[in-house]
Amino acid sequence: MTAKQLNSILIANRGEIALRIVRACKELGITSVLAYSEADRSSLPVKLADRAVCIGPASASKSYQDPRAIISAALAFKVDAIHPGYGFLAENADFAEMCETEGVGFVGPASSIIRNMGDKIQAKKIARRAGVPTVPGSDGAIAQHAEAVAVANEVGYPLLIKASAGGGGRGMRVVESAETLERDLAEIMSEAETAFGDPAVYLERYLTDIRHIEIQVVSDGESTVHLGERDCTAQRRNQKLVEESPSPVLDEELRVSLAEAAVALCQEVGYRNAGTVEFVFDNLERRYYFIEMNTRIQVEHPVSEMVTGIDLIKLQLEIAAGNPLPIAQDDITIRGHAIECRINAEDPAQAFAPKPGRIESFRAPGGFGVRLDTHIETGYVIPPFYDSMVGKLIVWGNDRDEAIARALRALDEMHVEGVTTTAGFQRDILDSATFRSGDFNTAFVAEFLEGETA
Amino acid sequence: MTAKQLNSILIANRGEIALRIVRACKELGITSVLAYSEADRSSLPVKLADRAVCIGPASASKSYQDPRAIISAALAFKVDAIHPGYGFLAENADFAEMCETEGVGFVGPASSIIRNMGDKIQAKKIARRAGVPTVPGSDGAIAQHAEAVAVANEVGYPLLIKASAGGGGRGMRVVESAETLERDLAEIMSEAETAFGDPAVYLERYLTDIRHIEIQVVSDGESTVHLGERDCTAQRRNQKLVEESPSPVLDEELRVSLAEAAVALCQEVGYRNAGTVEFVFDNLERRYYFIEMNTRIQVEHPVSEMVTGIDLIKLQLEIAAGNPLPIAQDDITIRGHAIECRINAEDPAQAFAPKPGRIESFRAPGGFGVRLDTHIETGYVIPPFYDSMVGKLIVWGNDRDEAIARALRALDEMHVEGVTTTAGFQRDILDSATFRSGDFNTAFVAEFLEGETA
Amino acid sequence: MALNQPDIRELKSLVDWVNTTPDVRELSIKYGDVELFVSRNERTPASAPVAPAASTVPTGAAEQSPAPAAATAESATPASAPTHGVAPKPAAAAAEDEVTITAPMVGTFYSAPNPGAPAFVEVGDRVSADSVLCILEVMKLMNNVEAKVDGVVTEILVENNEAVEFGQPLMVIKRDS
Amino acid sequence: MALNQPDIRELKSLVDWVNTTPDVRELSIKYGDVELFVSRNERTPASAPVAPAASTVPTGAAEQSPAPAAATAESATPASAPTHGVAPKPAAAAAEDEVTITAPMVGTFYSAPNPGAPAFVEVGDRVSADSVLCILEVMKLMNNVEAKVDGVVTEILVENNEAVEFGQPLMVIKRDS
Repeated sequence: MTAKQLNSILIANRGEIALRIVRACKELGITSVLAYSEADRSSLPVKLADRAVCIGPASASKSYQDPRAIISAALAFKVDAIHPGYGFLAENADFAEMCETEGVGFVGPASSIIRNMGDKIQAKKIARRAGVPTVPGSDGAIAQHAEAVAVANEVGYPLLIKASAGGGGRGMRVVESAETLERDLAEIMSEAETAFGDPAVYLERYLTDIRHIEIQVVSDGESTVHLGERDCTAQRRNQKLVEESPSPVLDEELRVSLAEAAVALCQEVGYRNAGTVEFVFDNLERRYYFIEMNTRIQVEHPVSEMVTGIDLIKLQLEIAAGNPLPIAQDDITIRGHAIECRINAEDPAQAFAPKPGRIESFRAPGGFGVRLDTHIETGYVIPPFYDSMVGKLIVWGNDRDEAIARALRALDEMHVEGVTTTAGFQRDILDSATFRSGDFNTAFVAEFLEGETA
Repeated sequence: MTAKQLNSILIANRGEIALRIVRACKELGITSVLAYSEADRSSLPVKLADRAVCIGPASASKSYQDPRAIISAALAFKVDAIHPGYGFLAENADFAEMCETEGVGFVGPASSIIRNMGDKIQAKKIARRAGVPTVPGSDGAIAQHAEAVAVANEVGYPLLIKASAGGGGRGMRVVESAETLERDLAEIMSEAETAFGDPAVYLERYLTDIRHIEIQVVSDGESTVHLGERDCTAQRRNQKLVEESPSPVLDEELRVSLAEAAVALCQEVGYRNAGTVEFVFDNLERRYYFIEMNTRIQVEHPVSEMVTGIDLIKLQLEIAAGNPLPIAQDDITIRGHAIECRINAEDPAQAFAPKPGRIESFRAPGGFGVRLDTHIETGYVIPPFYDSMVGKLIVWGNDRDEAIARALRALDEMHVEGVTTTAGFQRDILDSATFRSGDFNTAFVAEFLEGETA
Repeated sequence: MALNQPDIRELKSLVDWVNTTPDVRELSIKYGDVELFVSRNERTPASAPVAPAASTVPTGAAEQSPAPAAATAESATPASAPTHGVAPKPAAAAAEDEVTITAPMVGTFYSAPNPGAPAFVEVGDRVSADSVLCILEVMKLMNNVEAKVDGVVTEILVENNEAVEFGQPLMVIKRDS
Repeated sequence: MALNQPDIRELKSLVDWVNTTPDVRELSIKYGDVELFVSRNERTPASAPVAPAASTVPTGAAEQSPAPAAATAESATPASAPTHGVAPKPAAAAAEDEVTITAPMVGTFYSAPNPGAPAFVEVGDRVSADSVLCILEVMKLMNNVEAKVDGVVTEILVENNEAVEFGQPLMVIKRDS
């Protein structure tokens, strides 16, 4: 038992993460007050929360994303703190600041940290200050040709030139080697001058064969622990599909190095909350580079919970109550392998179009090593106002092979009628030789989909 | 991957354990052929097995308990082995022997081991030979008064005198101390002579303040590993209700000693299968005594799976395939705490009368650390022919307190409509100060029930 | 007004959702420059009438814009405030001439302008459309809730100082016929 | 016949089970010296007629006692064997005068007395009640399956040497009218 505990919190979210937080509250004896929109009135989290408060109409901008509605609910219903979950207001620095001003607790870091980490250039600067490698590139925009050439040769190849005033893919070029650099640079800069009236460019190493690896951290403002990495390389259009821990490509040295980098970053800013430090991992050079930090709980946090046994939501609530971290790094060991599959109400055959509708019948998979975090149940109507994720299947196995076998078994077992989901698609991904090999990069899912239609 | 694998097995059971075995087969790529009775035609295990074969009518004696039907199905459908689950034919030495004769594999030990361990006196002899402590008592029936007095003083007090020819509670007496021994002994022996025509008595230490603690073992015929203990002290009328691991009362020295005793017993007989060595633990003297060995998988096996991460059904199947144990004792570590609650379709308010019927609506609990092994689903009709257990809730937590909190949360979350279950009763047990304290004995549940009605 | 295919598909899915969800009675959506208002009859399970509506259709959502004037917690005069949604009383017994005043936002209900002052209205009071019925405090901003109809207050459903949800019934007014 | 309270309660729960389970059409129970036979009309969902029946009611279960005579796998002459259940063909199209011969036990179906020998019956063959239709091997015990009715074999539903489940339809016989 820890010294301090929140008496009650307002959960300013919906769906599976709202339910996840309700569950943690129940286990801790914290009163959960769930803020919900009219569209979620008959949802499972509303049924299971200790108390539920309607905060606005279906539209997220007038409910889950309305800082006034959320804070007003927190004040009127006298909770100790607001848990924002993920998405919506979870990384909104202004909202966090309003909480600070209004004297409402916020389960997250100080607004200034959210603001700094939300600014990609600022975050990169902090990372460098903490000695964390970032993707090699120019420190800022360069308007002089000669300076650009000098920096470019430092950054290395392939090199991405981005017009400072460009955007949406315009004014970008990849330079494969030093041979064509000067000509390419001159062309891009003069094009940018013509098109945007500004010749300045950013330079950055162009990485293609990459994986997405992130470190789960928890800090209390004084000290930081990490819960190992999650590998989120299987993505479709930058949306994570499958996450796993440990990563199938890291060796022990890299694993330690990545984790230490993430911890150093947290220590640099005096971070306070659970958080995720995201890296790209260059398969060829086997080097990692910081890309951003998420200052909230993430969708894929259960993967780390399954291999460490540590309940991250409970840790968030303990820290928000003002307690020091109840665990040290030595208390944390990684056991086995965990895989998460996000299940969306989407139709893979229709370009993953969202498929809201009524769940006529639902049966959860069960048994050893299977965890399902979902808010759906038989009779539930998926509203069309929010994102299409209807649940997360998380499996644990002694090793990656067992985890994959278990995930396939559980996906087969799960029974959803009335709504099309991506469960079958996830099954195909996991069952593919490429996924099984562990040897792929962020292009894997796109290539897999091409292969299927070819 | 291990060298040998079964291609297909016949699952000669029903309910949650049939589903449990189907799941393990799926993960191993073994074809599961489920033998079912007509009453189970639309059950979930039948739906999820690779193949299902009707073997007889509802009556267990003509289906699940009919060796001929089971073996005939195994032969006709050409499986490599039969998994008997628990109950029914799982510890039937004659059935195992028939399998041996017919050349059908049996997921279990040799019939001779089942037979020896099924004979309590024989099992006790083997235990003593292996150096495992048994409840102190006479080696057999004693007909001479003087000899009985001598043995009684060796056994110690309180002492139970049982007329050899008695039974059902007749011809039994507890002797509290040596003072009354000679008189009590004389009375009982003369009563027995009069009533049964035989004065012979058994003598045994009378233990009252006891816990039930068992060791999960797995042996391949050559070597044995253990997966720690399960504490099954919370029982109602000798039916286990709640099982947990680790035991809240063992210290490290006792824990090791118990486990070593269980391993020694297995090694003594060259045991081959998963198995359970059961002990009574005397709270007062803090000593343990062997009572029996179960030569099959047990209902409560998931408790050990949750703290070790080891899939016991898969190990059974590996051993049945002829592989040596793929793990050594050093590979096994206990993490955290697991608790299992058996959920029965019974009404605690009606003296736990079975309540078969239709499940109008069912929603499984979910989230971190929650495992549900059940064959029920919405629309399932619980047949009245078999036992009333409809599922097992198994929770894992970092410590016992977290596991209890999680179990309560999950019991609250579970939603069963149409049939009365013991979930609420289980909740009351777990939430009681006595259970939380960990300090109780086998009389706990009976006392709890008396307290409730008082 | 320019609706393309995906827009129409999304609108259709919204209407489908309303039709399959038992507890949605009214829905208003502003989608670009199109406003859609769907209202479902409470008793008859017939399909919902769907009418593309101009902004003249009084949707509750459109009226919930925050008050432009700022006010502090101490301000004695409540700021000019957003109006509230007027909806038929959800209770089965609600007569046709009764309107239920619901909370336009989650917040704290005050029955009087100041602590200790007499309540704005009591049961039996006659009110006109512009009568202030109560105040809703939303993050220290005091919002007047007006009657919007002429009639007599027949029920006050919440206590002074009570936290209220969005859409929670506050009072019932019997409208003049 | 002595039924006490718990017995009656248990019997009632059995009957309830039959009433709530959609796929049970017939149920027979022997309980002490009482036999209960419940049969449900396939088409009409009316409540099942419940009739306490004497042992003269031919229940399938009572007939499935193992054959007393032992037989080895090599035995050319099949042992005298248990009779089989005779049930109306479960298929919707089954005519009233057709009876489906089902497997009385799980085992292996043989259409002929020996490998290579001609089949006991072919489609179109006329059979009498004591005609042997096939053999079911149950743990090396060869069990004759007899027609039990006079008629003509209209369908043979399983292949020689096929594994069959308990209750699996084996043949259809058009009964003489």
